[in-house]
Amino acid sequence: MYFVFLPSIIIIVLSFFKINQIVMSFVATSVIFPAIYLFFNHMHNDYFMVDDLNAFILLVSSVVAVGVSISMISLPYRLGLKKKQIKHFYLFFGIFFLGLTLSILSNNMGLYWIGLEFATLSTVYMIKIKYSTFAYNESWKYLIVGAIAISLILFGIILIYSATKPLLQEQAMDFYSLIENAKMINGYLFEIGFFLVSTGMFIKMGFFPMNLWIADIERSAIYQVGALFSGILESAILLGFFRLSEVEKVVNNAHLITFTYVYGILTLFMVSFLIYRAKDYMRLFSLSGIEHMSLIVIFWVSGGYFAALLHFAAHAFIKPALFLSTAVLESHRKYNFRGTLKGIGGTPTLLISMLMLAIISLPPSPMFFSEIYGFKAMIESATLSSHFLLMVGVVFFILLLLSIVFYKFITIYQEALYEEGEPSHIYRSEILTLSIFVVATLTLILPPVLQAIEGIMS
Amino acid sequence: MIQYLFTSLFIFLIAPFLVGFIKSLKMWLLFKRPVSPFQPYRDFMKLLKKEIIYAKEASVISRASIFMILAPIVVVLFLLPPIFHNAFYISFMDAFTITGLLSLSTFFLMLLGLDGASSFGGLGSSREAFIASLVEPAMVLTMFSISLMGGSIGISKATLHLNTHFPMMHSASFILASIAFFILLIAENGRIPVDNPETHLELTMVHEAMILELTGTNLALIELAGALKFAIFSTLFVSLFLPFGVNLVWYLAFVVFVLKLLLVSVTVALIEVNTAKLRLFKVPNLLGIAIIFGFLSLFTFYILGV
Amino acid sequence: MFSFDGLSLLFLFLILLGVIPNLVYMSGYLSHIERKRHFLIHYFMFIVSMVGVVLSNNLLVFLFFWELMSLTSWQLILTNSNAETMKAGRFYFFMTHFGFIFILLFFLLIGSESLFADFDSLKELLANFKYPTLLFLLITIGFLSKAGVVPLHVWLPYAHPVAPSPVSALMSGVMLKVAIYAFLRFIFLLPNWQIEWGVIILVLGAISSLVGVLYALAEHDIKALLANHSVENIGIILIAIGVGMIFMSLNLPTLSAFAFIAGVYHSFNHMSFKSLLFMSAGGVLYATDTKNMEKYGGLIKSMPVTTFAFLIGAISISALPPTNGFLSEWMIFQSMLGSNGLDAIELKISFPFAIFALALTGGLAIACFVKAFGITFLGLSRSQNSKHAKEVNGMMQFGQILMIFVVVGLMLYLPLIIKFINESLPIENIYATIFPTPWVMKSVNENFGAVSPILLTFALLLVVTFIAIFYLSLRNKERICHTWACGYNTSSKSQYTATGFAGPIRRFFTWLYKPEVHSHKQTVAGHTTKFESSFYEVHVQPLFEKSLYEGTKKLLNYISYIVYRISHFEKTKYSVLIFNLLVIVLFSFRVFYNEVTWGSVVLEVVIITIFVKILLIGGDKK
Amino acid sequence: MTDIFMGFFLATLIISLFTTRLFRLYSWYALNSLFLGLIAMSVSFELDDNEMLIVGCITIIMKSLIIPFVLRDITLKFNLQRSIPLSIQNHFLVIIVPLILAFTFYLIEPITIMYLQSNYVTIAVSSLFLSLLLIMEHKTVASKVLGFLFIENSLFLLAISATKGMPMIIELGIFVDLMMFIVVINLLFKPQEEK
Repeated sequence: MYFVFLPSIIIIVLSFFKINQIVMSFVATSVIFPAIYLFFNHMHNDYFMVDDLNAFILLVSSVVAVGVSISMISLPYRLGLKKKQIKHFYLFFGIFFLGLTLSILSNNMGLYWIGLEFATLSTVYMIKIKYSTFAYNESWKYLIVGAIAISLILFGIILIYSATKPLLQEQAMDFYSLIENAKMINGYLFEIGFFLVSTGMFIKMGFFPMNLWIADIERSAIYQVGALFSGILESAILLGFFRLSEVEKVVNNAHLITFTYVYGILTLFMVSFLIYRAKDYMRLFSLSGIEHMSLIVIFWVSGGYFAALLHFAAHAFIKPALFLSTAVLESHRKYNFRGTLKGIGGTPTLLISMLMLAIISLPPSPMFFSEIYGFKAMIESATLSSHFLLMVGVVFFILLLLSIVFYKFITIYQEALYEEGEPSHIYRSEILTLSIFVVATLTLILPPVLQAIEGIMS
Repeated sequence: MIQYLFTSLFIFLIAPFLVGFIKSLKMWLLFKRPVSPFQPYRDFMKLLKKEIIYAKEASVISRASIFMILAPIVVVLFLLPPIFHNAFYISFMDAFTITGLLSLSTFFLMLLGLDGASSFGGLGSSREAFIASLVEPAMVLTMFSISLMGGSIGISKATLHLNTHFPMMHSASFILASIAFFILLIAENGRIPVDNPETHLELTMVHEAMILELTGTNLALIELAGALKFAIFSTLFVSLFLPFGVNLVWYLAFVVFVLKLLLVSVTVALIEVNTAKLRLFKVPNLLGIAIIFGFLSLFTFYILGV
Repeated sequence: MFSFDGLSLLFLFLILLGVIPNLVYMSGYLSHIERKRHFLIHYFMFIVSMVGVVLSNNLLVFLFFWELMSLTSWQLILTNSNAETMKAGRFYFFMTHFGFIFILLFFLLIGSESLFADFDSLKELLANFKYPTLLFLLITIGFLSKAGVVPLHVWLPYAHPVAPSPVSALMSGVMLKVAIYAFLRFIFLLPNWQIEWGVIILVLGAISSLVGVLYALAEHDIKALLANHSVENIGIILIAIGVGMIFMSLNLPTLSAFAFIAGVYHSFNHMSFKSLLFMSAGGVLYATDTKNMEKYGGLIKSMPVTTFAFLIGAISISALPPTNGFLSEWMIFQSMLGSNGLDAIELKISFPFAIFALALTGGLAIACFVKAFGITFLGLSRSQNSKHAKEVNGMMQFGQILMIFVVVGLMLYLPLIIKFINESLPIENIYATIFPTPWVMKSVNENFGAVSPILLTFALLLVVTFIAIFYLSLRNKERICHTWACGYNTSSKSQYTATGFAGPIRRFFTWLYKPEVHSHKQTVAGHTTKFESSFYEVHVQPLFEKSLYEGTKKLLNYISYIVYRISHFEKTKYSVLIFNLLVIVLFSFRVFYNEVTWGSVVLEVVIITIFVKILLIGGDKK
Repeated sequence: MTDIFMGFFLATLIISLFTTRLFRLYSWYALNSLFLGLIAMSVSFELDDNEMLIVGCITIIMKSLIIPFVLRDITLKFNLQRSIPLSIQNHFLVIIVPLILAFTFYLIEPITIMYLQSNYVTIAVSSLFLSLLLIMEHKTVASKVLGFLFIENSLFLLAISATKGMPMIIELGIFVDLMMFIVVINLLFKPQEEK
């Protein structure tokens, strides 16, 4: 089982040698194999646990990692990076993925946190791969805020541990036994812990009030960082939230729903209006990433597991692709939408158009279905609650906010596709990356895949 | 059946007379030497013999619309309410159809005005469109209200019903509707104060402006259509709003009907003599009164209930 | 997944009637389109999605096709990309999405059991639903915003005209009916209609019909004029549906059935004549390359077939007898005549109002189409574009002729159509009452209303023949001469323009239009009445757009500005924010954990204010 | 014994809030960590738990000796600004610190009856807030990093006192992460010098 970490370690080791970077990026694609293996072979011990949920999330993350590593082939030409910077990137990419695998597969909250911390700290340096003052400042900012957020998570985990230790002794760290024994947990201390953990996670995902924080970071860094954030890092964070909220749901569902809804709606409110004013692709995409994260979280706590997972997977495929395509879109100027899609050529334009329209959940994007199912779950939880009209009003409000985002994306899409702009060059590896992501997204709407996702939480 | 055909034929024949009668009455009232009330018949015969001139700018619409203006009006002639209580009448067409047919005629009249590329024609059409668009709702409202009172939208049946069961309870609605309809009668037939049929001054022309290009037979047919329209409106007015005399014996009923028609003509002539033509943008005030009266009539009917 | 029940088949029939002539027309129009592949893909997808919406029998499939319909029509609007289409496309797509929100919410509320349940099984579920009025409002806003009901109609006059003409015909003619279909489909699923629902629909319909026709009159763009007329006609359809709903809730099934039939029949008619009008307007656009009516004139000589098609459409849409447009409007009036003797005061007020609105609409529609037809096709050419116009190609002519057949067929086969409609809708079967004989259509109320299109046509033809025989028997001489222009030469400049034609009406409705006049003239020295050149242009201000939409946009801008400020403020103080956030989260948790007391809430607010004041705002001053 | 050390722990943290020189802050951090290690040790004696003793030793060695020295080296190497003015005025701090303490007591109050170590939890939570305050009141990067280290200490305090220690492997993992944190800081400072 431990060979799961092998590809990451190989990447770390190889990054110290002088190796052709095309070879290197193909080595990096090997992360997919253990993920596929684990997807079909589940296991469970004190420290590690592979069930349907995290096997699925690991698979999705690995696909994203494959796409990102392929896109690395052309990045040096695009940004004029040196060999050394690429080597650094792969070094931290290896550490990042190692941490991520650790935290996704862990059964232990402490181990989960350690993996997350590894991943966080390694991204700090990835941001700084690009030599610019902006990137430098942002990496500091990321370090400070990320460290605070991550320590809040640990603080919460220890509180949860201290709340459950009298009950479960050493098992209190296990997700598995927590979920098993959720009914007997002492509520108050656990909930304080849970809220601290969730706040930390939400800060890390850029929820209110940290929206621009994450947008600025992704703006300043190389495009791959945004892709890794939205595709992989946030999936690990979401996994933790998924697992803990399952416990909290048993402890006190009303608190969970109130807290998440209030937080999610505040975030959606801020983000949708920030998107309304977005002036460049990177911030636009990262803000929309925050929007989707909050949707996933809301769907999950409303009981729409299928919707949340489908939405998560769709977002994890589409958003990194969009981040990577930003490299092409703003090859002439940042802060410009006009005509950016026009001069790329047939197939890439089609691919990027599909992705851009898929992110605002137009059919046949998987997001279309996941949003419908997610809102359905919200309505269902509304019918169970005693505040039916309020909850329906909340759904309506969220839909209205999403329509603002919709409007902005449509505006930008039209501007990009139909107004005059300069032609720009697209590398083959970029087309390959985009196609991988598009194919992955399209796979999601195949009926067997949908069934498999539906089966994960039942 | 004979009575029915006779009625239609009679109204067809008397129509030019009514126009001529108003004209001569007006002249007499203004201390001019009156023309004969039969002058329109002479004009008609004279025009039939004349050469027809078409405008070079005009199209096939100019030729076709003559028929399309006259034909609906002639059809309406056969749909009018009976003047004898046991006469045959057409029951499968109702008041809306009549309104519609009259609008069809107006529609082509307006197209005719635009066809010749002359500024007069456009002017007339534009004004007619303006007036017609205000007349239409008033007409429908009045028809609605009278048919509700008469218990039937088929005006023939309504006439007979009103004769026998006058709705005393709704007399307010009835009076409002009759005033509205009389205003419509004036407006639709281009009478003072809405239009002046006797001048050819561009400030005042409406109907005349549209048919300025017509000559010969075409003009005769259009004049005929105008006269018929007046006769139709008068008949409708006397049948629906002066509902008496129909159930007398046939010759008395006929005399009463003719007297009622003459009464309408005299009233129109008196109004024409005593008022000045309104400026175009004052016309809506008058038609607004018609619309409001029609609306009020309907409204009162609704409020009072059956 | 799909159903072939009466209502679906009825509207499938409607779609086919609209689509088949359109296909022929489109094949002729295709040479005019630059991005042919893009256009064709979306065109066929659009048709498929409309059929899909009509046939789908569960919520998810319905939603899928509904969104696909929006998506493809949006792409079709963008076929020729320029500033105008981009604005229209954006606006259109946003508004459809806005409506989609309501539809989605409605579906979620009723589909809480399963999104795959077929529609009939939803009925029981709906019977137990606590807030039926909420559902009604969601349906109304959701579907009717797509149908273009005031005040959610503003996108329509932008979106429909800028699409290629076959698509305009499809959107105005068919897609709006799909929205009506959806509305009918779901309104019939709701139990226990309340009288207010019907009144709401009736009033919405009345306002839409008036607003639509008034803005149509002020329009110079021929396709925008037609698009505004779609708003009007949807209003008329809704008046009928509203009347039907009122009668249904008053438990008068016969009258209600009549009104519903009238509404659906008008949908058919509107499909036919609006498609026809858009096709011929498209033909004019094709031949002259401009949509501005002030540049047309005299096209009847060069484009006879198109002119004839437009004339038929114009007569029909103006509801002049004996066309199908007249028949459906007659039915609507008849159904409203059944309203005497009702008790509820809201009905006593709303019915006369609706009658008035419908009547005024009819009058203005005639004026509007005299303007549209007269200025476009009659008189002399007003520009080079129309002077050199040629008749459109054979396929386009053939498409128009097919559509004329549809228009005439809808009139002549009235009993068959009515029968089909009656049997397809879940209403009482009143066919035998309406048509005792197939020649005459009778009203179902006690007012003995009756109309007979066939006899009427026959009578008109007969009279025309008589007059023609009389006319020919005179054998008058003919002479061709210039139009008399008071001794001047007749020229295209002396004709009335579209602006001038609508002048009196525009002046009458100044309070609504608030027109902006742009004019300047170059006078010959010294004279005040003689001038070398002059320019006069009027633009009416779209009231709803100005008030509702610009207002919303301003509000959005304002909020987003504030949000933006807050977010930039936060940028410098992340740690402070996290601190306050934590305090708020934990404090609220503490306060709300057991029982909420006002004291603790106040305490929380005070403490948080202190923290925020000192840390967030207070520190800033330094 | 534990209670006394805990008092010292809190005291050093509060004093460091008012510190305006960087090196003095480092030394307060060292003292703070020292008391943390002592707490761990005293808890281990109470419970007779060897793991905890090891943790206490590592804490004292790493946090009160190694890390302050590394930080001092970094400061000297990159010539960081050593004056660290407070951005929140003293009289406000005087209000806020008691407020935070009162708040945390109020927060933890519901569990005092059933949970014996509730005071430890309170102190740990309040030291979390105080460390956050430390981050807030300084604008320089070095002191913010130190704030993060204080948070780490309060985390350990919670882990040691309230839960009587976490599994050994987790604690070691956290130490590894801390090392990595220091390394990353070192790396982050570097290019600043390059420019």
